Amino acid sequence: MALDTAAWSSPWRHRSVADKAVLTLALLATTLLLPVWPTAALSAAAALIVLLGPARLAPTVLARSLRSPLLFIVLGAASVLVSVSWHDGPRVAITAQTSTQALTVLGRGVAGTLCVFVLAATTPMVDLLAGLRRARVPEACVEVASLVYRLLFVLLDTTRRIREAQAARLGLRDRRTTLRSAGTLSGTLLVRAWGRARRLEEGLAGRGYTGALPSLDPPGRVSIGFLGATVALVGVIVVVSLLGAGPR
Amino acid sequence: MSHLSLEASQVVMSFAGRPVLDGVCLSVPGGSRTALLGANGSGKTTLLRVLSGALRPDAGEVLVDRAPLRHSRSGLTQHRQQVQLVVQDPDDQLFSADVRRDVAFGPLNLRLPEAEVIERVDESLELLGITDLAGRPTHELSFGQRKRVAIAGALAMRPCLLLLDEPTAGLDPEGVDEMLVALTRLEEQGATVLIATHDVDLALAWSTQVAVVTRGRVLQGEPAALLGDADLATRARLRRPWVLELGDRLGLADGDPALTGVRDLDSLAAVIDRERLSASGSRAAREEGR
Amino acid sequence: MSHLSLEASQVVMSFAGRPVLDGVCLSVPGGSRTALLGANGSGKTTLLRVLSGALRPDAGEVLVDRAPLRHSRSGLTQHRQQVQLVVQDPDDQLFSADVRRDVAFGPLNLRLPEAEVIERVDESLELLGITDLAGRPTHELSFGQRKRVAIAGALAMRPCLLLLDEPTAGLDPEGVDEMLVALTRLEEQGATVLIATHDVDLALAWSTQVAVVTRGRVLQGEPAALLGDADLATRARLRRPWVLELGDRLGLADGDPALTGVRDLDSLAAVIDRERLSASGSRAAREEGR
Amino acid sequence: MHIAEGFLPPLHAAAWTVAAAPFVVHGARAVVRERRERPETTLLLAAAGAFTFVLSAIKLPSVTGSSSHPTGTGLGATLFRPPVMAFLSTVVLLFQALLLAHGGLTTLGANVFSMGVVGPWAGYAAWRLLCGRHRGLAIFTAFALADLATYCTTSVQLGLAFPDPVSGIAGGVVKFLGVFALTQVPLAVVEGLLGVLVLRLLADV
Repeated sequence: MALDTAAWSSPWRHRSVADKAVLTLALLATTLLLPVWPTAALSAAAALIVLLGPARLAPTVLARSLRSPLLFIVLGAASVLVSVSWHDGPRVAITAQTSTQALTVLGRGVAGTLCVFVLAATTPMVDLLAGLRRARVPEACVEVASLVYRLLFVLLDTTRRIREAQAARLGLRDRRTTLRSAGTLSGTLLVRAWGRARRLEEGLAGRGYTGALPSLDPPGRVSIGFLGATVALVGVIVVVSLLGAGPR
Repeated sequence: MSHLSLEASQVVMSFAGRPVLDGVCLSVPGGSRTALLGANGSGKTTLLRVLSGALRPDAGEVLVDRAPLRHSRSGLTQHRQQVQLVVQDPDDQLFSADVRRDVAFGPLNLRLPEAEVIERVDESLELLGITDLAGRPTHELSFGQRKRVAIAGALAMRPCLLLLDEPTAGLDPEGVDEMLVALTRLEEQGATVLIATHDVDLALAWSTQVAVVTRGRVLQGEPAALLGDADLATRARLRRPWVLELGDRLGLADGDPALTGVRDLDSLAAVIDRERLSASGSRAAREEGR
Repeated sequence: MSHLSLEASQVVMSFAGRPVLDGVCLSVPGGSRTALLGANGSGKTTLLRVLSGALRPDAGEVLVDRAPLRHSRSGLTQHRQQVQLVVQDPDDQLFSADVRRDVAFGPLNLRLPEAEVIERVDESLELLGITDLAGRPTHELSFGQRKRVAIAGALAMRPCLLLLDEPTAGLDPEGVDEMLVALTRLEEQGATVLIATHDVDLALAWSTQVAVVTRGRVLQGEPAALLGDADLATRARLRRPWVLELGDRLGLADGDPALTGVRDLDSLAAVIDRERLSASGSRAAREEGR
Repeated sequence: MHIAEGFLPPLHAAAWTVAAAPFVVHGARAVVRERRERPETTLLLAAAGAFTFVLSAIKLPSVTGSSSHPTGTGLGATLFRPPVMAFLSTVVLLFQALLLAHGGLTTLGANVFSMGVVGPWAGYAAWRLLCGRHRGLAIFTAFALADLATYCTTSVQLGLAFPDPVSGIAGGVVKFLGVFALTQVPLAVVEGLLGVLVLRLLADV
């Protein structure tokens, strides 16, 4: 949850969600729609500059958060790189076409992931959900999602403590015990989640809960300057990409 | 806020056929500080839930200013603007991702205009001394901070009566002191406060009246008298507060289990000192007399 | 069980870049009773988790009988047969449907023959005085009962060192006494016991040594000396135990903050009585002399 | 494993989003209706969502050496029914994309389709077919199948997006099945066993 923690203390935390969403989505769109080179490199660079510059994301957090998506991207790109056929016996090959395609997914995957980080590392989930509420997503859905977010941390804590208690009594000693422990952990968690939901409901009922969860959302003021900078940044990427890809 | 009284009259409540409260009568006068004591599983929490309107008793009534609580939607809505319960585990009461949103929940449900919601939120945070936490995510708060945010959430409903289940449990000694300061402030604002606690010393030092839950009934009375009663303490799985125990042991009370006026360390030290002075005074008098 | 010592040496631990333990040294001699004190969020629980092997410190070591704990699979397996941690909330430690099955969880994982598993379960339940709960479903137990079942589960591992996080928190006064009786029994069986607690009075009355966590470090020493230190109490968000505070207020200690030998109500009452006797004795002597 | 951001070509991403949308809308409608009729379900649904998220953080015994986690789609499908799972999975996948950088925004539709639609329905179908005959077997099959179906769908999605230059779409699918689904077979078995354990525990409580 390093990205989320970073988002809460981000200097961009109080920027309007619309501003940040427009920047992220515009970068994403250019990455996916324009020729991969040099667009992917440019938008990745732009996202990196934004993240490490004004958004002041710690490089270690960035590196750590990149690890798991990178694993998928590299594994996926490797699968694209290798061509298999079985017409006359199984055959494995790497062709110019497959290597171009592998590079494409590698570039787009990394660039795309970095673009999403722009939103993820500057906007706590609550603000995003408030944004969805303003965007007319049904109230009930937004409320369930926001409660999921809160209960998530409570349950993650519980999970951690139960697992440590199981480990202390050698419940993770071998495969058999680990499976058994995972089973009891899942079951216990479900029961605890249920109990928590019931008690929370009673707690909220005391404060007038009738099924709806009205929320005090700070007004999101869109910044003309920020949007202008976004348009300029994306514009530069588009122009350079089209010029750079032009000769081909 | 004005002083309202709260009363439980002949409340009977059972869970799955097991009686927990068996004809409980409790009266909380407006402006009083009541400590509710009792063993684990004696029904303290159940009683609080009945008083707050969360549970509907099998029999008996809850009365606010002599008016019985109706468990209809409108009756409960009205009740909840007068009586607020803060439960023991703050995670059972905090549902928002950040502090400000959480405290605002109650006032928003009252459909107050936004300006007043904000005013109430700020006031509640201020009263508990946690204004600086307003924008922080709930999951990053410490236990003590979460406890205070939960109280702020109840407070934003501007209740006349505040019921707190073990408000000092799990807090470090300084945290306990801070909590008591906060409760005193609430009281100065006009709220009547009832706390459920296991801490008999705190009950003696803080409360103006004590109620002890035992065997499905409630005994209620003057703190020193009730808490000094050794028989009752045994029956209710409590112990006597140490100042009463020590005073008794030193024979300060002359057979009266409740030393008049002694409720904390300061008053006990004063009594012992006075006894010493009078002993040396009478000695001096006697010596002079010779 | 034989007496083993447990030691933390220069333990450094931080979460998300925030240092919690900053070079902690703690030594728990075999056969001692150690009380670990500190404010909410001071790192008590983190230290216990490091000592139990659940957390691997960023730097520093945990030593059992001078042998450093290795965080390999086999190293941890060995460590967990020597050191057991009982966490604060029993629900985190009870995950089986009934008491017997839950207590048997550890011994079964040790791959012991069934007869020995049963023997250990029975012994653990017996030691905590909860043999009658054996067949009961865990979710029907009271809080105090669940706390004891959690301890029985740890005990069935036959640890030489038992670490308990707030074993008395949330218990009624009688429950606290029962818990202390159980801990004394464990000690008589040869276990070394360390408890983390907020209760300074209990720490003074029960422990043979006290360790205070403050600002990422640990100060350790004789209970009366450490707990009587007013400066330390302020720094660590603690308060002084009431017997020391009262003794000091009455001037019993003659400037020494830690009254020698006074650790609970009985010993304090005895000291005050002795002082009175000697006062009246000297008076009587003087009177006779005239 | 969810498909990472930027990995699918725009047309594919859009197509899968369109394919998943009716299921999600149907689920969301069910949630809205449910709340209107029984307000107390909001919190239960949220607990179910949080549970589904946390479930994917539970460590299973490793089979191949690397650590693995249950998908939870089978458990969700049998407990909460597939329509609700489509909605809850969307929430969970959105959270995973933004909190943990698992998956992505443009690939959300594709991931919802595999984990929130195909997986739960496959598991639920197996459960309904078998529960009359043998409870344990039904649970095992439901959980294992939900897990496998999820990963097979992911492989098909990737195979369609990146057909092999020689052996075409079939070759692409086979390739990704080999990488993402074949390694999952033992894990699916483990998740099936986990399901049996969990439901046995719940029956005890």
